[in-house]
Amino acid sequence: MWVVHRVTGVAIFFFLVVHVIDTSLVRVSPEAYNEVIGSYKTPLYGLVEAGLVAAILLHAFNGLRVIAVDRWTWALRHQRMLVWIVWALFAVGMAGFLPRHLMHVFGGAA
Amino acid sequence: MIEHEYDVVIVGAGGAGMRAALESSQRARTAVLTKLYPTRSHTGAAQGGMAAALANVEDDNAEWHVFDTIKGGDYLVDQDAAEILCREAVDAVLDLEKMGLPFNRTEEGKIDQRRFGGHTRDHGQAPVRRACYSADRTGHMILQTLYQQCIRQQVEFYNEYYVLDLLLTEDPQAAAPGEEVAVAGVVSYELATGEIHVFRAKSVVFATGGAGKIFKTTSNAHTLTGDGMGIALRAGLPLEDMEFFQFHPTGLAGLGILLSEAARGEGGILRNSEGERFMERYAPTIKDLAPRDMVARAMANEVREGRGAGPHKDYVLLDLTHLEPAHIDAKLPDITEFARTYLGVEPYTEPVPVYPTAHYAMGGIPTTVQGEVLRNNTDKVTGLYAAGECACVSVHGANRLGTNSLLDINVFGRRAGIAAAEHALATAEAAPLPANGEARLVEIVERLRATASGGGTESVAGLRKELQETMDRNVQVFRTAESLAEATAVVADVKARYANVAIHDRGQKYNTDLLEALELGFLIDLAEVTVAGALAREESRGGHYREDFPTRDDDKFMKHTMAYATGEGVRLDYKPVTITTYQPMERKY
Amino acid sequence: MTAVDTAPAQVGGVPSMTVTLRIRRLNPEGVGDHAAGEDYWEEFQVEAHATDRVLDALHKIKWEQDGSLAFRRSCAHGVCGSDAMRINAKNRLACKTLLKDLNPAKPILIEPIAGLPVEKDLIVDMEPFFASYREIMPFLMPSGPAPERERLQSPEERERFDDTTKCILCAACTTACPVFWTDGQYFGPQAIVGAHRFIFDSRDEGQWDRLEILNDKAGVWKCRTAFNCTEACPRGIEVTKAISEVKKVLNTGEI
Amino acid sequence: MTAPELSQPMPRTRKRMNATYRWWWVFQRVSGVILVVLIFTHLFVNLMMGDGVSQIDFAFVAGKWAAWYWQVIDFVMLLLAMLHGTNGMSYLINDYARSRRSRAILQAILGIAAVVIIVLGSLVIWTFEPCPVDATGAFLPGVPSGCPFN
Ligand SMILES: Cc1cc2nc3c(=O)[nH]c(=O)nc-3n(C[C@H](O)[C@H](O)[C@H](O)COP(=O)(O)OP(=O)(O)OC[C@H]3O[C@@H](n4cnc5c(N)ncnc54)[C@H](O)[C@@H]3O)c2cc1C
Ligand code: HEM
Ligand code: SF4
Ligand code: F3S
Ligand code: FES
Repeated sequence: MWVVHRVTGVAIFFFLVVHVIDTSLVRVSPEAYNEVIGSYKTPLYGLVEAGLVAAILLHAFNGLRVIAVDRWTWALRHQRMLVWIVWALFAVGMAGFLPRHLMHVFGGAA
Repeated sequence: MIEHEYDVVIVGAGGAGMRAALESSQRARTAVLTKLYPTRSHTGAAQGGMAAALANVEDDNAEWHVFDTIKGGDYLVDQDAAEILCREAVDAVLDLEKMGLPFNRTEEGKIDQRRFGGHTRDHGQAPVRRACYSADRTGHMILQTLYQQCIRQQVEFYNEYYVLDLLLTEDPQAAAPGEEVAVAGVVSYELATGEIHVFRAKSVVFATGGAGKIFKTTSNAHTLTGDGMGIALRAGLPLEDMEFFQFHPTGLAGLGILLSEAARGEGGILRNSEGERFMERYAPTIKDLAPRDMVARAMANEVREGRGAGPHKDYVLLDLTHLEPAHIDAKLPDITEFARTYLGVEPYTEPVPVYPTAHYAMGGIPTTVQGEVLRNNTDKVTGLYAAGECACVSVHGANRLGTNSLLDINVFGRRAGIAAAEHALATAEAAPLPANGEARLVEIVERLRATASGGGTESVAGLRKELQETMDRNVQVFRTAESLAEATAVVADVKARYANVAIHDRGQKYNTDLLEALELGFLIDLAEVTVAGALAREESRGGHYREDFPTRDDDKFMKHTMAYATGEGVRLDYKPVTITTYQPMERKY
Repeated sequence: MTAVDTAPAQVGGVPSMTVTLRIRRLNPEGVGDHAAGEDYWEEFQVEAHATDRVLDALHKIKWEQDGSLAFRRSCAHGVCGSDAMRINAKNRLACKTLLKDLNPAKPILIEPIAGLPVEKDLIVDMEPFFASYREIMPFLMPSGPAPERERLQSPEERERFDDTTKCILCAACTTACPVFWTDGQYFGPQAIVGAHRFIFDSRDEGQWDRLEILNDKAGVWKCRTAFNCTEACPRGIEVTKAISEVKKVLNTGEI
Repeated sequence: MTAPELSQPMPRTRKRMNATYRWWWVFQRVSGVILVVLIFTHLFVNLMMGDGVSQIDFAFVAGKWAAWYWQVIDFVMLLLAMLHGTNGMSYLINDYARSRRSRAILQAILGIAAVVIIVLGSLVIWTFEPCPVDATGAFLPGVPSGCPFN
């Protein structure tokens, strides 16, 4: 779990850097921004984006677990169960997000 | 060969060694040599408690403790030593508390105390709460606390240095009575490198612990091979009362792992296959809390008479099922876990299979009450001290009471440390090292190492197994002339074949194979003196029970055995027992 | 012979089986085709009982097949801390791990504990580990003159640090900690356990010296709550809980 | 015989402690909790509501940042995420960089990158111009249709 948290944290970090740079293009010109954003709207990038959301969900839920474990003895004693809950929440979150997202990516591009 | 020089060298970092080191290192330049990291020493395995008449929970005093110790030892105790032991007990416990030892506490916040076998109020009236304890890990706490204080005092440790020889100025057996024999140093083997180190010192303290590995079923660690006693014996010094070996009643059946007497102190009951509380027949007053030798014999007797439990009817049962699980968890957490881990038995609901296990050497290197080592009945070896299980003061006589050993290591460890340091301070120069002092060890090591490349036909493990099995079979709770004769023959055979032993590891570094071979050498020598002493002692006393001589014979044997190794085998001599207050009486509980 | 035969009792008839051990070896001086300091796997097969410990199997190898196999051990029942090793990728004591609790159908993998320099086979250099322990000043530092009798302590006060007094310094926790593996700057969980034992002892007055050390670079803030330590501890100490209690004290300033 | 000085009291004072490592540890947790809320809203609004990812273009962004509270929210998110992420990365560098030198270099790079990104990001958010014009005063191509024509 510790490794997952690390890897997702790093992934998000690098994404965030890129994300801030591309968003900053709105300052350059709307056209440039739309162009770059447009290039994100390919199915391949859609998958990457899905992975990113997955990473954020995992990192966030697990982060909350870590915080809980540090804060409450109860959580500390039941940390194994909490790991399962993290995965469950992650699954629920992805189940809510993925179908809709993939629909937008593959179906609704028009 | 590398040479070192110190004022005081302490050999062993168990309870006795570190207690001595704490005293010595604040007075003189001290090195502690130990074959194990200090915290691995077997003092850490001690469970039940440490005796002292603190009277924290009920009326008690040192006098009663002295009496119990002497009576428990079947009157073979040197009474002056027992008085010191019990009088200094209170301070020994309080010192440990001040060093930080986390004892269990009473509601008022004082050190809590519990019952233990053979400890009674008012000369045998009823069991008394005298054992100061920390759950069932008292020894662990003592070892940790002493180690912690050693860290604080920056005691100099040489970890994984095996001391294998002792350097004296004269051959103690050749020296005339009264002539001075002094210590010059020790020779040691560094495990990591295979290098030989000679430590020159004004004072040397031996605190190398027990020798339980001469038996197969034992509560003792693999490393308790009696090195210190063996070294002393080879150097020409006597060993005292080696035939008195304690068998602890409650070892996990088949394994020997100890379940502390505290289990019975807290209310556990021994039962035979018929569910009978058989100790009522053997010791009507204090029943399951009788001294260990009596309980162990009673158990062996039950098994022998067909009332053993289990598929082979070869053990009895320790019943804790009537105790509250919460009480068990609070007072006996570790030993109940041993039963779960190693036998798969749940002590809350099932009785635990137990059988006597070789536990404690009452005998050892003879010393005075200052820890000074004797080379015969009266002469001391200048600068040489011993304390702890490897020594024989003798406070345990023919049978040690539970919790008196942790006390012994603290009281006499401290005394030996102080005496060694003060001797060193009063001595201008260490005795000169004999020329080529390390030669004897180098020769043995080289010869053994050479066998890794060929030559030698006997295996260390094979010989050790034969030795241990014969000791278990013939020199255990019950002994006879016949069984001892058989043991004598087997030990002699093993000893002869040991000359032809071979090892596999030809390396210099971490050659544990080589060390096991060296340790076996000590085991053989110790088994030999144990058996010789037992064969000659034609009486039954304490831990030594001769079926062919089932009673105590004070006329002939109210004396300590002094065994010497000579070119022609073991020579036995005897030494009088010091009696001050208590005349020998029949031992009834 | 009239003496009773006291051959070791057998608790239930346990059938024997053949188990395979794959041991990670290293010889500092080189042996056979293996260069000095090269590490390699070697497989051994031994006859054993299900109720035997891994330590028994290692002894069988050492005593019957290859005497050069090097490992530390002493007490053989989990109280001296000598024989922590990686068994099937988990840190455990060889003397407290029964063969029946491992899958005997597959080879049992045995490696030295990780993160400390390997000296020979399963023997590692413990010095860095003990150095961390010494670093946190693991000894009682009371204040005021010593009383004549014992310092009083209620059973409740005694209970607060009971768990961490059980530590046998086996290093299973520290060498299971992923943060300890990464950079070697971290004191590791054992040192925190060692400090916890005194920080929560009502008789001690040196807490803040220890807390200061643990508050620093190599201290508690490096812990990523990986829980490997708690899972590895053969004494069942709740190591992560102890660490978290130390963090709480540092955060709130109250003990 | 002298009594052992085993339990002599040690003089000591409670010192002021270095708070750096503790502070970052706490920050990591506090920012984590806040970030959960912010990021989940962000993701929900951007990817789940309306047309999801395909709706995102200049106009979308402009529409959002026209409201000051979105500006504040996104700024806080940027700041916390960057600090949190940067500190997290700094942990990693500490753990994995072998030599002192490589550690120092990597930390420096990380620090510079973090500052650049934060400055860049905040400039973009705060100086955002929903209807940018070129040097001649004409609207740039692609401005949202809502921009006033004057
Ligand atoms: C399971 C068990 C439970 C016990 N429970 C109790 C109890 O409840 N109460 C009680 O009073 N007693 C108890 N005892 C007895 C008591 O624990 C021991 O007698 C006592 O701890 C011995 O201490 P020691 O310091 O003499 O030796 P140890 O603690 O055994 O230390 C020996 C030291 O010598 C070193 N050493 C050995 N050989 C060499 C060598 N050749 N070179 C260098 N160093 C060497 C070792 O490294 C070690 O450091 C128990 C014993 C056992 C086995
Ligand atoms: C969504 C809400 C988030 C929560 C709840 C959260 C929580 C946490 C927590 C509690 C930690 C500390 C872990 C520890 O000390 O053991 C942490 C570490 C980390 N976080 Fe986050 N985080 C979140 C978002 C982010 C984002 C957006 C990034 C990237 C910019 C990020 C990158 C990191 C990194 C790199 C680490 C260090 C990992 C490590 O040292 O193992 N996190 N996170
Ligand atoms: S805390 Fe547990 S695992 Fe760690 S050293 Fe102590 S006993 Fe071993
Ligand atoms: S494994 Fe290491 S990261 Fe923390 S919880 Fe244990 S010390
Ligand atoms: S040998 Fe002592 S802990 Fe395993």
